[in-house]
Amino acid sequence: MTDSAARPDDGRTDHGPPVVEAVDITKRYGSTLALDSAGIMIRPGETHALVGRNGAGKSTLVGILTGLQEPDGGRVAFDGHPAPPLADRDAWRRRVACVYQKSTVIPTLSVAENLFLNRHARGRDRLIRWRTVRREAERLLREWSVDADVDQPAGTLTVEERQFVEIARALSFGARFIILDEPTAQLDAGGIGRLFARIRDLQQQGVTFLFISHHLQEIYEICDTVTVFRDARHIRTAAVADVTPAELVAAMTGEEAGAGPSTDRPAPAGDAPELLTVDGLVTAAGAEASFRVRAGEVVGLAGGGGSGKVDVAETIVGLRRPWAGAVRLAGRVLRPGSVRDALDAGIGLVPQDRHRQGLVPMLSVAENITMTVPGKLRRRGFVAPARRDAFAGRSIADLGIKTTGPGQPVSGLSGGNQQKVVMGRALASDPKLLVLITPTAGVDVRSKQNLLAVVDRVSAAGTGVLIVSDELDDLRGCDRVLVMFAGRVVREMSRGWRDADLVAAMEGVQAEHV
Amino acid sequence: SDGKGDAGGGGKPLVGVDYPRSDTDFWNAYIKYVPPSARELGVELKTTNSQNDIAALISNIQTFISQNVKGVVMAPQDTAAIAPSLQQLADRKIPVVTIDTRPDTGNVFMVVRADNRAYGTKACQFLGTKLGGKGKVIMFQGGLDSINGRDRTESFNECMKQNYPGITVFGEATEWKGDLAASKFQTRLASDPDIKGVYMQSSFALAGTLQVLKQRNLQFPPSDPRHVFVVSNDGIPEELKDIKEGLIDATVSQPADQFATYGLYYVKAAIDGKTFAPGPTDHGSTIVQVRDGLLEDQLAAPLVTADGATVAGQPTVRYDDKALWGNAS
Amino acid sequence: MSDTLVSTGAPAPTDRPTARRRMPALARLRDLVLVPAIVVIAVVGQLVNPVFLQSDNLINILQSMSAIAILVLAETLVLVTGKMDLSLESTFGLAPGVAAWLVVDPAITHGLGVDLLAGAWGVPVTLLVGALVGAFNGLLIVRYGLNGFIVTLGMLIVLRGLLTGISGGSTFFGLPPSMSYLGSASWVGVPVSIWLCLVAFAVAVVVLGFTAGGRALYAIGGNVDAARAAGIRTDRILFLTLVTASVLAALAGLIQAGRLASIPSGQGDGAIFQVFAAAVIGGVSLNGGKGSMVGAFTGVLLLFMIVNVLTLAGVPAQWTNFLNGAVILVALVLSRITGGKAQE
Amino acid sequence: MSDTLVSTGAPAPTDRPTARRRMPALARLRDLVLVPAIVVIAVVGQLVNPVFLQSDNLINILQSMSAIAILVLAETLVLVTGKMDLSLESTFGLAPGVAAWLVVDPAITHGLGVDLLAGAWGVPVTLLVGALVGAFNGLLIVRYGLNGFIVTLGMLIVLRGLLTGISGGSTFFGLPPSMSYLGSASWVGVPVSIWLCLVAFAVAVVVLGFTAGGRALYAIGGNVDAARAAGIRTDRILFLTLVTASVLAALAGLIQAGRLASIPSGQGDGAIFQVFAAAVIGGVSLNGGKGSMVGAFTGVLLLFMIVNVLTLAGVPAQWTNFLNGAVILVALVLSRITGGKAQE
Ligand SMILES: Nc1ncnc2c1ncn2[C@@H]1O[C@H](COP(=O)(O)OP(=O)(O)OP(=O)(O)O)[C@@H](O)[C@H]1O
Ligand SMILES: Nc1ncnc2c1ncn2[C@@H]1O[C@H](COP(=O)(O)OP(=O)(O)OP(=O)(O)O)[C@@H](O)[C@H]1O
Ligand SMILES: [Mg+2]
Ligand SMILES: [Mg+2]
Repeated sequence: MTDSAARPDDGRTDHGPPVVEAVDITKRYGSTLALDSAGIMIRPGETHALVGRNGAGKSTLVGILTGLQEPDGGRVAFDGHPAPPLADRDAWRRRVACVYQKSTVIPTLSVAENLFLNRHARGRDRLIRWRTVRREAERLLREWSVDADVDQPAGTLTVEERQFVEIARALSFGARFIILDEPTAQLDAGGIGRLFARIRDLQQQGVTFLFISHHLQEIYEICDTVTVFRDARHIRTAAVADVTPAELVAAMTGEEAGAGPSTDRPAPAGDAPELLTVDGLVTAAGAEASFRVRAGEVVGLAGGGGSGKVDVAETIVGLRRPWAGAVRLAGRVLRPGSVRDALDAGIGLVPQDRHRQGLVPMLSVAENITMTVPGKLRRRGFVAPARRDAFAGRSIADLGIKTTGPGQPVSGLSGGNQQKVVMGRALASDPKLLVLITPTAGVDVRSKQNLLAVVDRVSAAGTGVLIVSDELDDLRGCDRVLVMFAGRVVREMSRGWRDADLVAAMEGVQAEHV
Repeated sequence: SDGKGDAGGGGKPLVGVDYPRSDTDFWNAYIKYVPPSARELGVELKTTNSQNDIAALISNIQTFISQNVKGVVMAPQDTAAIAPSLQQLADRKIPVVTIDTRPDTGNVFMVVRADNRAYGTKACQFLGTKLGGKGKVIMFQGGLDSINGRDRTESFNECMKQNYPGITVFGEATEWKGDLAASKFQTRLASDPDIKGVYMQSSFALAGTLQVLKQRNLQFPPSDPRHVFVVSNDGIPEELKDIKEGLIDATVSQPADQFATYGLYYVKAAIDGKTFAPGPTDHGSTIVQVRDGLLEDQLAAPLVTADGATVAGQPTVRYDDKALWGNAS
Repeated sequence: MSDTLVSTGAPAPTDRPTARRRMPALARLRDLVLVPAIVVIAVVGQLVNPVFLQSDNLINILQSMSAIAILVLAETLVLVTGKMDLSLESTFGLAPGVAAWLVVDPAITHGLGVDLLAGAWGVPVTLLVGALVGAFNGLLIVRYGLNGFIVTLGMLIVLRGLLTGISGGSTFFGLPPSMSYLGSASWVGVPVSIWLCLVAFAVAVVVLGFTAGGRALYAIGGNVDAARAAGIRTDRILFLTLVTASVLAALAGLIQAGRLASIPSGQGDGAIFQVFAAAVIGGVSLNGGKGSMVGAFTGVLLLFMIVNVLTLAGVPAQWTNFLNGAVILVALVLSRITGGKAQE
Repeated sequence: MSDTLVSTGAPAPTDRPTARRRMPALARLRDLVLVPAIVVIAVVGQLVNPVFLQSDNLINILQSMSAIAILVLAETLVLVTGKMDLSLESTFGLAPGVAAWLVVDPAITHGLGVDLLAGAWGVPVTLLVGALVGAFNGLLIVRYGLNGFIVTLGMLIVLRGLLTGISGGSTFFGLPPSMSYLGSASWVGVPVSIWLCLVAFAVAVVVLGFTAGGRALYAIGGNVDAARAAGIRTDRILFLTLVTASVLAALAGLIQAGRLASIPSGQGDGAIFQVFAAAVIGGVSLNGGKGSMVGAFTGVLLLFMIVNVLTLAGVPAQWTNFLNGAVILVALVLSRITGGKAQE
């Protein structure tokens, strides 16, 4: 079914002027060149994929194509006509609808209002008709099978529900051209399925899409054409059918696709000591788990949205206070709800959301990496900047962080490199146990491989690793995978599991039924 | 300001004058009178403004010292806090004249002030007489942190208790703010509509008070038995006008002009090496020794009324008396 | 179409949705969170002094709060967009002050004023000065992207200094009738300023709740990038909000001037603390995107009722400030606690 | 080239690094962004009045700013963590006020004070009151998660009222020598308060730059969740910061009290505006995570130099406020513009 060649798209292209054409676009943010004479041309009716590594300039192009950003150079044309002036937001919105990568949900406003922001139903007196707005919103949410009260503030929605609000809003304009910037990054398999079904519907009606994702299989699933950006430049555009995944990766990274991390990492010794013991843990939100991780073992904790996996992991590392149960690390009982104690005991953490919990953007790479280990930098009681930079320099080298130096503020790094800084921070304390929560979310293919290679390396040195994720690629290297569903560990799968089994387990389907 | 001509020469002595604040009518009048007085007396001026901030005053005195002034005139609104600065000035043999307030400790060449306690007493006697010793009176106190305000409050209350025990006094703290005074007046009128007298400790509450009276239809000519008696304090032109129109009945004219004139006069005298002794002066006031080594020229601060008649045995001045600084153009 | 997938999708845990669904009703109630406090103060007031609930006294409370209430309304508009305008307290004094300076006759007022314009110009000039101050703030904040707190803190100092400068620190008396009308006249026994204040709040409730422009303020305050992405002309609206707020502050200053029949050069000094306290007690968030006009109104009302009760109770002068502050602090804390989420 | 992600020490693309590498140096320079302005003011001052650069006058400037400077230091600590403490201006007066109330003898001071403790207790009581105020703020802000602006706004009003209450609005004088020592004594010809202020800033520079605790303040201010996830005890540090800031404010109040040999009940009134202006001009961000002690110091210095020059220039009394405000506004705007990013 991922065979795009089988799809009847031959007749859809090459009719009339391109829906949008951007030529020679250059965009600078301070000293960063985000786009360097890059361009794209999207034909009516096609679904055009845009791929590239983190920081390649994809979202910047989206900003320019939707009139949020003014390019420093170059031009944009819709249907052969020059783009409207930036100030005329309505004209832009008539031409293109967009799901941005950054959330555009306004948390303080109700779900209904978010869906109809700036286009409320109004009466003849120009006043807003809230009843109509609410009814329309309910209809829209039902269409997307989102079970949420339209009156509640959007801030109370789950990440996934929020993403659906964004998608529902963008798709409800009736626009003929829709841009989706990593719409699937926050969705689980079920959600992605619903989105794709809807996209196919609209494709049938001749709607044009620009689709951005780091999941290459999705490109093959629904796109016709693919454009690759690398280092702010346009690299190549081709029919999806004409490029192999390996070629795509090569175009994105600028080198031949190497073999991914070897999956034949030796299993930990059978007599490896028990490292992490989770006994009868009940989280504040009600999820339950009991399991063990041995030294050198890589354990996956999988589950779909709302399965409670993140909840369990965050409780283990002390970010949340448990309801009941105990966590021990190498025999030491961790103080509930204390991150400090967990770190002291030897846990290294990559939190779920790097922007929220992982980084202090204004501080330097070095400060971020060494944040967990002030004790290692001290000389006569004071932090020695030279020592800090040297320490950070080693992490930068080990993890291959692309930075101008340890003194650069992390806000200046690209997403993948920021994620590596978070990894560096987790490793700084030479942890006995590494807890990685969705470590590769929003990270490009190559960076993903590199991060997972780090996992292999540290586990070989005897560190236990707990990977909390719903991405099969993340879990593939695990010795065991625990699958959670609805707040319980429902299955344990040892190495060599089949993808289908794991997906089924995550979706709460018994293996026998598959 | 106009100290040119022989600046730098030994002709005109350089005197530093610190203005206490520039946001009230009274002190603005004072500020206006200083330069002409200086011209008349032949002193060169350095002026600063301490914006009612005692810390700024102290710093300003430092700049005076840096600029080698020969004498200082100031009006410290906080009488406790200037002791260290007075000591410094004394060490450098720079004579000081304080205006309006008397330092709590430390000596100065002369204190030029009007007796703030007398203001309260005068207002009390006027209202007591007019009300015939009974009824209700509201008093708009200034800021609690003002020594002058507290003097006026205490003397007014004491005088009332002693001489007119039949009069009830509502004291309202207002932080020298007209809007606060107006709303407290309104509140008080709601609970006690039979208030017959108002004492405001400064003209800050003037217009608001009249407005409240007008709104509640309580503005009657002084001859009318329903008249509410209003006593203000400061002697600014607006008050004199209101007395003329029968809107208020009396005010205490603080001698803003004499504060300026005699502050500079005494400092010049000190520079010239003159000395003074207790006793009556040539300008109708009396110098008293308030404590060992501290002389005070207590300028007359007359009560101004519509008719200039004697009240409770004390003389008053008619509103249109040319001698009042508020009537000078 | 998507139903095939939904059936296998995880049903959300059972108790969460109901727990969440109760929220919106609460959110609407939040506007009225101060009503119990107001009732308590009213009861205490009545016990302290039976005058409290007489119409005379109630009108007095409303009248004394009307100018500040409009200032609170103005600040609420700005706060909802996620900005702050500290300079409103200075505009409150400066705008009518400049008008008075231009219209009053120095012959009557002992040299104050320049008598450039006829008295009828007083009101338009006041509003114009307000608009100019707002436009200047807007220019620096919206056009040049400077921090609002900083700009308006500077403006607060400058505008106050400007009023002291042109007035020489004295009080403007002898205002023309047009300028004192709003603050002193009455309609059907109720002061015009009260009508004006109530109408202003009613209009604000409708504008904020039921017009695209009003909702845009909330959107901007909630997430300015998202608002821009949704096609809201954020810069223009922010600019207009700042101008409107300053014009309202000028109007409030005019009411105050009329009430006192004069403009002291310190008019509005320190009022911004009171304004913020009222808005915040009333549930307006300092982070933008949250707050209602009804809440803001109850906030001012509560503050002025407290002062009124303290006055009627005849609390010793030196303790009034402390008691007033303590009640405000308690109200602030309670309003945040009952207002649901703590941190905002 | 740019793709060699794993290879050790990969030098990044050719032209970007040089451009970027200038950043950290710039960041350090940003601490000194006010130095040109200070030089300009000094030159202007010298032209206006040759007294300006005399050591006498310079010591005067430093001495008059020392108390406020320590207040700015305290506020900077709080601002770096992303909070605000408005109540510092009240603690500045209240803490020494309470101490004076407890130690001064009513026999000397016309009935003021209760003479409960010996004079030597003055200093410890002052600092203790500061600590208690800070702890109360901390309790409400950190423990109960209330908004710092709101809590400290309420506290500002209450604490000021409390001082008025115990002093009856009068000034405390007749302070014991221990309480006036810091503000009045001199060492090697330079007032102790100047030494104290300079030492306090030097210590703060070291603490903020070179201790784990100090860096934690920046981490908390930059992203509190990330700091917590990195094992920083954010609550404890925030609490300690608020307590430290209040103790410093008490200390500053003590210096002021010693300098004035008395404590007016309005001590510190309105100082918070000046404190914020100084911190912000000095490059401290109101959003937390940014700002240096050197910058904050230059901010206060600039403000006090301006006032000094205006004083020496003999500007007409009613225009000093305006000019002072205008210079502050210009400085605020310039410091934001030269400080690089506009919106913060
Ligand atoms: N507002 C901004 N200010 C400064 N730099 C920016 C800004 N937006 C983007 N950049 C920089 O521009 C470059 C391109 O960013 P962009 O967001 O377009 O990448 P992307 O391809 O969308 O990456 P990702 O896959 O991580 O979403 C990056 O180096 C980024 O750091
Ligand atoms: N009842 C609840 N109340 C508050 N927060 C909750 C509740 N349930 C879950 N959360 C939080 O929401 C976030 C996501 O929830 P959860 O851990 O249950 O899902 P997940 O398995 O991580 O799924 P996803 O892949 O969508 O992140 C977590 O931070 C979790 O702690
Ligand atoms: Mg992107
Ligand atoms: Mg989740």
